[in-house]
Amino acid sequence: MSLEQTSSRTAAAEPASVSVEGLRIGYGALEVVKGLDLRVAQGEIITLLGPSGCGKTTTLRAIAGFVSPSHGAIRLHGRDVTDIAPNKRNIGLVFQGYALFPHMSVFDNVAYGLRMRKVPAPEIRERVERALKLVKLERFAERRPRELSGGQQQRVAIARAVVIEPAVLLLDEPLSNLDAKLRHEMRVELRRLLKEMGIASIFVTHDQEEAIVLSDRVVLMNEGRIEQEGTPQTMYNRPGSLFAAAFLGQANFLRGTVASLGADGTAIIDIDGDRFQAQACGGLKAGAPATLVVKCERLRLDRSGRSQAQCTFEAANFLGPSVQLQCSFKGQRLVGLLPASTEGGAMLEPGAPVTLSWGEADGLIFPRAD
Amino acid sequence: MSLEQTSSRTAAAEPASVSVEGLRIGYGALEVVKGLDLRVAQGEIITLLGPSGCGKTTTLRAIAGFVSPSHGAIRLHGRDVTDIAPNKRNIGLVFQGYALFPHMSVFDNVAYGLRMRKVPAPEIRERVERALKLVKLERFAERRPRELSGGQQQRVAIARAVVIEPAVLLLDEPLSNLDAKLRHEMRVELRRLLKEMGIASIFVTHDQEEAIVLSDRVVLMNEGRIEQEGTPQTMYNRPGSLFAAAFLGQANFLRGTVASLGADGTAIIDIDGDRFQAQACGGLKAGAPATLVVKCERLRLDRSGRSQAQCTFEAANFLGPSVQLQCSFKGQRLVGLLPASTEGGAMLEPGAPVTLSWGEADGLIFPRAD
Amino acid sequence: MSDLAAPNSIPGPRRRKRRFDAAHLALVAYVVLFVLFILAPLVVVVGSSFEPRELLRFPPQGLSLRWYYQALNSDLFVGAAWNSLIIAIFATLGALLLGVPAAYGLARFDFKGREAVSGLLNSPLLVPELVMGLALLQILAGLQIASSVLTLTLGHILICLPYVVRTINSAIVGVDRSVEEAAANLGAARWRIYLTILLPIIRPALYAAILFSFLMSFDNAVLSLFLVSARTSTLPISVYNYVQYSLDPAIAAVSTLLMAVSVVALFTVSRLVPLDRIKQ
Amino acid sequence: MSDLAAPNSIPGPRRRKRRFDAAHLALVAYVVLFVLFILAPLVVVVGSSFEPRELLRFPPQGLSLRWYYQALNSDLFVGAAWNSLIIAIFATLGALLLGVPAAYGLARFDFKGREAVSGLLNSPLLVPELVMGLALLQILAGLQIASSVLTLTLGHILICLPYVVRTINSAIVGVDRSVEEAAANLGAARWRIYLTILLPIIRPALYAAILFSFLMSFDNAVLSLFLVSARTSTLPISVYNYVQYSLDPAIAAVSTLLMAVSVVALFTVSRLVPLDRIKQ
Repeated sequence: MSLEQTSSRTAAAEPASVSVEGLRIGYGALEVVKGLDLRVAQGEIITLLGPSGCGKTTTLRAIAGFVSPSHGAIRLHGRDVTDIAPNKRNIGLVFQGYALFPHMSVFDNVAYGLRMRKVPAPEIRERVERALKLVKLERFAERRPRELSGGQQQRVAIARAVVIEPAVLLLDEPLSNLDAKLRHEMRVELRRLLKEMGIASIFVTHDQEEAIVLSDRVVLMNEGRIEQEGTPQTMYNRPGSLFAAAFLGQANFLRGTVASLGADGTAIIDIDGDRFQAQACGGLKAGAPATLVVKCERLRLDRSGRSQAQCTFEAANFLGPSVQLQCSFKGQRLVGLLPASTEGGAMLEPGAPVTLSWGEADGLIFPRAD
Repeated sequence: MSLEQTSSRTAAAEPASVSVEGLRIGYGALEVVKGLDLRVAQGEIITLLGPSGCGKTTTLRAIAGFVSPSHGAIRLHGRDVTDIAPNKRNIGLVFQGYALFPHMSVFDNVAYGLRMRKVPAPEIRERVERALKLVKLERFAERRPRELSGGQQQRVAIARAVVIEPAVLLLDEPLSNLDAKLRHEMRVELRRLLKEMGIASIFVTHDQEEAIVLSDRVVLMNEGRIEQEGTPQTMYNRPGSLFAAAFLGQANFLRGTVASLGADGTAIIDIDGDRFQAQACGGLKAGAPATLVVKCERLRLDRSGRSQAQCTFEAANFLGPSVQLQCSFKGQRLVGLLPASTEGGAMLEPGAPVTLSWGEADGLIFPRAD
Repeated sequence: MSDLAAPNSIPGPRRRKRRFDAAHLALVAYVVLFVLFILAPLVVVVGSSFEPRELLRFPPQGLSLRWYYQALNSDLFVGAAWNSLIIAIFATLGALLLGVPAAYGLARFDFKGREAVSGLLNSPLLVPELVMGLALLQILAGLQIASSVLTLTLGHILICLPYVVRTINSAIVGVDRSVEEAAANLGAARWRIYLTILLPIIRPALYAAILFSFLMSFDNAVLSLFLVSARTSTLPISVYNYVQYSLDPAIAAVSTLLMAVSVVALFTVSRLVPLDRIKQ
Repeated sequence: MSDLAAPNSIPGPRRRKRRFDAAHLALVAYVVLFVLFILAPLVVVVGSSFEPRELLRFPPQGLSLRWYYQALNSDLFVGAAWNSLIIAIFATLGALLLGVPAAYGLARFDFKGREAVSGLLNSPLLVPELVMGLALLQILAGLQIASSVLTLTLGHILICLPYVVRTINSAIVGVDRSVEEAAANLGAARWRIYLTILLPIIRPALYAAILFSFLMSFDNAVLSLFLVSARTSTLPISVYNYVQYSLDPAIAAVSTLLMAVSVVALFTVSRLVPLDRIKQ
């Protein structure tokens, strides 16, 4: 399914920081990861994105060595580490709850990995100080973890994981314990930091916004398999399946049937008599049920797009930077997100007719099972 | 400070569902609420918004009767309830953690308030069933709270609070325990539900997006006092202070000095030699330090706005529906949020010169302390 | 996608690695041996209670219920057992009636010295039971009150109380205050909140408190040693006295029955509450 | 804004309402009385230990340390106190060495029957101490081993073990597994994780376990009753034997000293761990 699979395979010549091949993991009879291939290049940030239970955390734990795969191999810089104990792998791991050592100072937390490696004391001091400086915590070296805020604790966890200069940094939902405002700030900050250090990183998250902002490449997982992988732009604008379209961003899903297929990769969908031309995705057949997907923010409250739908206005909700417009079209719901500056729909009465339009490139048609 | 204060005072003729007058609350020497007036009309939804420690939750608990004010009065439909015990007030309260009775079924949870009121059993059954239908949980009546999802538990808490037909419904951060996706859905849903029931409601939240989406009127609190109150649109577009501007939405804050004051309510700010005309807010004096505030999503990557800033491009982050543009202007940071469809800044190199512009009405100038 | 073979060799199925299993097995084996070590004395007692002859020995020379029959027909043991049962029931009731409100006060109200009281009640070994027995003996002697089932019950209440308060207190502390506030908000007066909300929620702790209180009293030997008279002897005291002059399998039979009471009580309660939630 | 008077009358300062205060005060008063009720016997014991004359009575007729002097110069009590101390120290050490690994195994490894073992260890009253004493007596008799400080210590270890396992187990269960995983991830081998991460984190529980174990052994009377010989008598047993033939203020003085040991032990540990975190 992956759009970038081919390219990542041909890149096999340069050794990846991490590569996972044919990974399968089961707990008893339950198989959680059902065959997964992954390559992360030096300095690349990838995200394993997916709903809970899709196997993304299990994959991360397998790379760290806490879970033993039933099939497949895990390689660091080409070396097979599948049978190596977790304490011999040289992998950095940032836990969801940070897992700081509560009885140690920030300095001792960060120094722990170096002490285990029997690094001489002066070098430990120097490297820990450099790591704390990197995460802007040099003034907090003597504090205990509980004396720090959530954001600071998270940065300690990162410093502790990177100070050992790991082959790869794994981060398990590192932002999920922060409040909304801090989480938004830390996304950008964290990406900048990781890029500065140039460490190959694998994030795990269920938050699509986080995945889009943080990563060079998003790997969308579903039920133990990779559903699609690609750059955030590709994943957002060109979802490979209905699942991917529903998972990334907010979109409208209009049910209809395929009217005809064009030669140029487009198709025409019939929705209760109205026809729309859009990009054809997946194996469409004329007359078969299909779904037209249009992202909410691509809808316009005018006739500027080639595709136009005569809708009934239902409600407009002010969201601050944007206005959410709820309309119905042929009994199906159509939601638009318009910039608040347009004052879109402010003067409409519920029940009023309204035309929403979108560009041809904004629509995607997927086959539908039922 | 309130823009709507006058109008809410003149409305004193019709009895408010709740009114709070001169409320002061102290814990020992610490005064948490320092004089607060509030009126909520029948069917109106208001939000107490503010950072933690601003006194919003204490105010809510005082209205419910769990905290005794040192000064002031609380009236329900004109009746003074300041000295009435919490169990005699007839106020609905939805707790942050829902506070469902874990040992009772959903039905018994909702029926509890009616049983305390000695409502006859057939009427209890009828009213509970109606309340559960309203929150779409009629099929879950026999379940225990722990067998429900977070969103369902929250709806049980609402049904339990509204079934007693309270004079006012209080909601303490009711969405904060839900995950991001559900929280976004429930905002709109909750507002629809409360409007359908027509109950006067007071929300407490620290999430500005939530306040904007949910309420008819936002009451922004700061250090025990009301900083500003008004409709979400007013609060978002016309913040009354730097505090309000920083709290609602994402904005840029450019430091400069007042160059001159116009007669039409505008002023001109000088930022290191560049001058911008914008709305004057608060007591500006020529030559005094001031801050120009422009919301991030009002910046445009072209020269279409009257105010234009020659910036240096730093980075562009793809966020899905929009692109975040980081620039620097005279050593200060300027962040723009552009619709992703414009492909804004995708081809720019870091360090490249770029012009950002905004409309005159999009800029606000506030006096600055230092 | 998982069905496509990757170009650079996918290994075949691999045996699940046993990286941690040596340490794991060693510890499990240790735990099992450990439990056997703890249980060994009981196996000896239970085993030798089935000895058919007069001599207490393990393993027994046969299997006979002779000594059980004899113990259950002994006025000495049966009378003492009734005393123990009555005292345990009333001591438990008394400890609950006194202890539950105290536990609530400690959990829900702030007052000066609360920390101290709480600390005191959380350290039941502060007062050796022996000293408590001596004190009660002295008080009874001073007030010239004869030892009776009533004085024994009062003494046992004193022993059981701290356990009841601790168990109930930590359960109440674990109940979110907002649940009580929700009930008040819905119109419930204070006493209705106790009866309809608080007590039902802490029911597992109530069961645990009853169990512990009952067994503490039923099995108590030290305090009773100071407070019993010939007429009011409890089962543990009768066993102790019996051992003073004779060590025959009857004593193993009675000991087994004493344990059986604990097992039955524990089993009954564990049907109502999961075992690992029964904390002191 | 708060300084502007609202049009329709702002009330002046109001007395803080005491809506809940009646119930509050009643409960606090109850708790205080309750604590006094529990402490009363001890006041009697401590008070009468200062009696200058031969007769044990409360309140004492004067204040004298005569009986303390006598008790501290009595070979009977001092010898027994040394025995108690040595046994308590070694029983505690033994219980820790055996109990901590068992607690870890129970907390961190899944195996068949873990629930059962856990339930067993969480129900210390399953085996009455009296029965345990009898069983040990029988085993010693059967193996023809003479009672000694060693056998007493082994018996006390058996009594202390379940408490140690319970305390340490619940502390380990409370330590986030990911903290141990983080240490492994950073390169620590298993034994280093124990020494540098796990044991330091559960230090409060270790102190609590040491405290309880020490006092359980030091104050133990029932088990010791079966296992002591004349040569190896412990302090509680000496007190008990003394009471059999004489009830003079010396016994109150020794009892007070026995309690003082508990108080000192508790106080020492409470300097290291907050009192309300000392849970059994």
